[in-house]
Amino acid sequence: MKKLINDPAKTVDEGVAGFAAAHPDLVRVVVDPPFVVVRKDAPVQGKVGIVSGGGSGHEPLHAGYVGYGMLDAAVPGAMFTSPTPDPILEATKQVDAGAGVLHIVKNYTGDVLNFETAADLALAEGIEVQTVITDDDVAVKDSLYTAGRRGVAGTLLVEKIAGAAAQRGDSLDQVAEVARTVNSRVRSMGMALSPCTVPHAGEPSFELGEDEVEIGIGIHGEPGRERIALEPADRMVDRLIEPILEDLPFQQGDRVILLVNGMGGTPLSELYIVFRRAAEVLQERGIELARSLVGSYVTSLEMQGVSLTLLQVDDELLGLYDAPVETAALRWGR
Amino acid sequence: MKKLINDPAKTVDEGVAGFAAAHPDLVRVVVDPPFVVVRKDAPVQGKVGIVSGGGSGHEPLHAGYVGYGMLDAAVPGAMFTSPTPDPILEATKQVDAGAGVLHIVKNYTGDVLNFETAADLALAEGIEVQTVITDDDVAVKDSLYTAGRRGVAGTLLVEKIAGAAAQRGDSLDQVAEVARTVNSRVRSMGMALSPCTVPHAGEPSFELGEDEVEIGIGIHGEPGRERIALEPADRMVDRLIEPILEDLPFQQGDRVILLVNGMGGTPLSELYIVFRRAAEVLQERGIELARSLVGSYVTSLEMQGVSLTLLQVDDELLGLYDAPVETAALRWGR
Amino acid sequence: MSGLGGGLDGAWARRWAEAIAEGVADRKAELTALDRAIGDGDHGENLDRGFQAVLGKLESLEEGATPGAVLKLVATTLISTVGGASGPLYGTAFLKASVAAGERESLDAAALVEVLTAARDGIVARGKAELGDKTMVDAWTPAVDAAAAAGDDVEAVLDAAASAAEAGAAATEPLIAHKGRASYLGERAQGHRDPGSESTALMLRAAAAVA
Amino acid sequence: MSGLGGGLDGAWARRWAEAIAEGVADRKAELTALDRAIGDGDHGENLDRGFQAVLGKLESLEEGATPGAVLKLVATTLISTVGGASGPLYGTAFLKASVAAGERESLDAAALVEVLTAARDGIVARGKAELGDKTMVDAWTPAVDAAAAAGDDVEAVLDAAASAAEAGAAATEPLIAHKGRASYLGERAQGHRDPGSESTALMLRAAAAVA
Ligand SMILES: Nc1ncnc2c1ncn2[C@@H]1O[C@H](COP(=O)(O)OP(=O)(O)O)[C@@H](O)[C@H]1O
Ligand SMILES: Nc1ncnc2c1ncn2[C@@H]1O[C@H](COP(=O)(O)OP(=O)(O)O)[C@@H](O)[C@H]1O
Ligand SMILES: [Mg+2]
Ligand SMILES: [Mg+2]
Ligand SMILES: [Mg+2]
Ligand SMILES: [Mg+2]
Repeated sequence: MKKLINDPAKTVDEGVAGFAAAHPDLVRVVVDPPFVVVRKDAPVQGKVGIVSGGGSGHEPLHAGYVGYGMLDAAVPGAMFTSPTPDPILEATKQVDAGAGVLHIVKNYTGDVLNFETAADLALAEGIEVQTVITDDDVAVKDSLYTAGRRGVAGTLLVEKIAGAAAQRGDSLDQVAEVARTVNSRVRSMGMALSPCTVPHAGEPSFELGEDEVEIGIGIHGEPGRERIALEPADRMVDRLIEPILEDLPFQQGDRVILLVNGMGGTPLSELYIVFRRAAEVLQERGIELARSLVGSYVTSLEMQGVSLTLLQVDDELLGLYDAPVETAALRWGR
Repeated sequence: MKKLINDPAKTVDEGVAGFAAAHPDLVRVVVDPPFVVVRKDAPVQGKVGIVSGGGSGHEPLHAGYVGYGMLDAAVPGAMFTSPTPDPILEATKQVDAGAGVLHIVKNYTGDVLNFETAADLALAEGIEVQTVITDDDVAVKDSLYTAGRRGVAGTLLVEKIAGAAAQRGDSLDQVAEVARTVNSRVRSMGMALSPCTVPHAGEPSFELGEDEVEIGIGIHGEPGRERIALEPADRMVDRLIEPILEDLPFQQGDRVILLVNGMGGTPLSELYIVFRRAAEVLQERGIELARSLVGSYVTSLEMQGVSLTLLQVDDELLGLYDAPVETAALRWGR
Repeated sequence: MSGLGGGLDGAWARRWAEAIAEGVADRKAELTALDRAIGDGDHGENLDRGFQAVLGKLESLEEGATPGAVLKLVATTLISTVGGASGPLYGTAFLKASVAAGERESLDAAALVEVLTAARDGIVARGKAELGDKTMVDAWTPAVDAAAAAGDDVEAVLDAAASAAEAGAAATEPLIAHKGRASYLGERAQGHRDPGSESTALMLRAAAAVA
Repeated sequence: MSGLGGGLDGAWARRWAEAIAEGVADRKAELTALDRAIGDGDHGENLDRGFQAVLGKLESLEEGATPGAVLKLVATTLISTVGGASGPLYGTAFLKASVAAGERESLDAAALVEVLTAARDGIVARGKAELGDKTMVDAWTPAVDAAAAAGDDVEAVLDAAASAAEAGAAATEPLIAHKGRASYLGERAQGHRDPGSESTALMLRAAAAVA
């Protein structure tokens, strides 16, 4: 394990401290209970507060999205481990301006349970909370009898668009509704060329041969659904995008936002090679590319790999996507 | 070699094609001669044009910095290989609006020579060209009798600030002067945890043992000046920042922009751990952190590692740094 | 042995928590390795963080605290330090167990079965897993059943529970998971033991060992 | 042999370019490996791209082109396809060589020495490297010197130049570099041969082989 860290037990602490030092214009950080990254000017009077969080190791998710037009607070847990209810509750209190708070929670048992407890405690303190669970990963078959789909990179789009709705002054019900709409129209799927190593574990999350890749990975270094031989990038893209297109299903004439997301260790040049083919497939299918986002936005430490995310948009969602945002990792219009 | 590519010989072509497809709102791409990435609305009447370029493999440098307030054109060469004069000349012609063109060139023999030829050819066509060579890498000892220092991540700051000067309407002389000032006040140094593999070479640029790192690397997968045992991140930061601070030298009371730059395969969380210590050292030295930039901005394919860059600023440079920029990889204020 | 009449008192509950902390610390790497195979590789780390915190809290707990008070302290500490799926699940388990234990100074066999049943029910209520879903429930449910059938001796009850939990954990190996992260793997989860079922077995064996 | 009177004609120049193209294609990996050790691992790739382009251009060159015309075509093609440091340097070398060759239909020994000297001088003028800086100049300068001393036979001149270039390339191994990417390595460049000196030796050996 070769990492730029000091002590495996301190990676989250020091990463959060570095983030706070780098972005004092955007955020303040609560260290007790550890950790809450709060929008500097929260609570914003009259505005619905938005809180997200989850295990660390997915940077810039979520702290990188705290700021004007997106999240009011992020709650980073231990590495790949949901935060406990205490900091989630603290975040909820810090961002509540009387208009209520939306919890955006990726669908993992741990995240769901801990946010649930925090929401109960917040309610007991008189704060209105609504929760939206994201579950955009088509690699996992959904069913009432399973844990259901995972929330992966589509979460970013839920946070961006709900954040814009909150920023323009929508009510809690409206913001939650927008978030649910985005989640219902967004689909993702990912693959890995290499595993990642959780610092305290010291060993890679799985082993891959020199010619092997994992298809259908999540964002926690879990193995995927399938291990296959490495193929050319275009073929890999086809393997990821087909199940996405079929799932909603996306149709000719649809307008979409395409997110090509690096898993943390993938160079940008490769993401653009992937993008090229994905855009080509959309064109072949008569689907209009309305907006593009290419970069490492929702990651698994140093994993090499990529995920594709498609969101079907209308004018309303596109307007919210285009609305100004000012965070460490996503910024435009301000 | 495990990469998301199709054909090693086509990585640059397909990467540029993907970039063009992802950012039609920002750029257009000339494919003959291959390749020039031009700001969509170039030439901008009355404005000095700014062209940069160099070998590919450093993405988002330079194409990711084409747009309002930064570059008017980028000329990506083959992988880690300076472009030839033809596309540099084409770029120069495309962005010239009569106010002249500035070439920003990283100090490598190949880049310098090819840009030199292109500048001669442009002059012959009646275009006024000035050239600023960047050479911010303190790992290399400077001397009249050597190739001199390399241009590395500091180039990004030269491009940003010169770009802002051009955007506000400065003359060619003034823009060149600003660029030279930034270059004279910026210093960088980098290290690698892992090598990178040029696709057509198929083999890593150097070999490192499980516990070894390279100190003083450039951005072309070259080995560094020194190979040492991996140490904690804070100690690594000290090894990089000391030579930087001594070189200018930076002094108590100085205000600086600190860029913590990932080499391509480094997760953002590690960059923030590095940032934490670097900011701490600045504080210990009484140097004021005026602005921070943390991310993979000037890379070497999938190399894992980091470079630190410090730029000493005054109000004038800070104002230009803060000025609006709208490019694929750097964006604020618009 | 836990005092007169064979009941389990607050000191036992304290020893139990300490024994879990020791067992988790010893077997942290093993639990994490199980989780790496079919989860995200943090289960040992998560529980160790929680039970080390429990050790710290136990120091400030008053001498003669009841079993219920000890269990409650374990519960709240786990909830606020473990995170992940196992934090709320084990937290709820100990919380429901403490409620079942109530104000009692000591637990006889019947009360113990009530306590264990409440713990299991708490996990099921929150996690919605059924027997055979390849989760910690696959250790808890056989344990509770065996405990209920073990008779009047608290040591026998705990020993039966621990053995059944161990067998239940082993029996998760061939299963496909329907809850938790292992459910994402489909058939690839087969052949691996569920980490939560293994930590449950560890906890119940610790309970028997210090009785 | 190259026609009557032992002079080198346009057909020789063409064969030379083709022989370089073949040699570079054959030894691409080796040149790149040298560059990987102390540069950026692209030298073979760069030259191969350039000389493959030269092959294409040669097809459209008129039959009886002079040596100067062939050399000029090689020069402009290298300049616009190779890039990197070696592109402009070799491009300039062939450009200056073509100017030195002028309109001559064939080159005798004296003209050949002039041509080789002009090539070397072009490289030095652009790259500012001195002998011993561990660059292609360390192959070119001994080659030019040996050529000048080799007498009146063009084959002897080319053979002397090639042998001296090969020796010069080998002699770069112990050196510390002062120009090019290898200069960044300080003492770590010692023990490695400069890739550009090796490609120069390849080119000059090719010239002799097809004479
Ligand atoms: N819905 C559930 N019901 C019961 N137990 C569950 C459920 N989901 C997960 N678990 C248990 O939690 C264990 C994983 O715990 P841990 O690794 O600490 O949390 P996480 O999965 O969040 O990383 C699994 O091995 C399983 O026994
Ligand atoms: N200033 C210089 N003068 C002469 N030759 C040089 C100079 N700089 C570099 N070279 C030659 O160029 C060779 C490298 O060429 P190449 O790898 O194609 O370009 P790059 O270094 O741009 O990747 C070196 O081995 C050296 O012989
Ligand atoms: Mg976890
Ligand atoms: Mg090169
Ligand atoms: Mg886990
Ligand atoms: Mg090279």
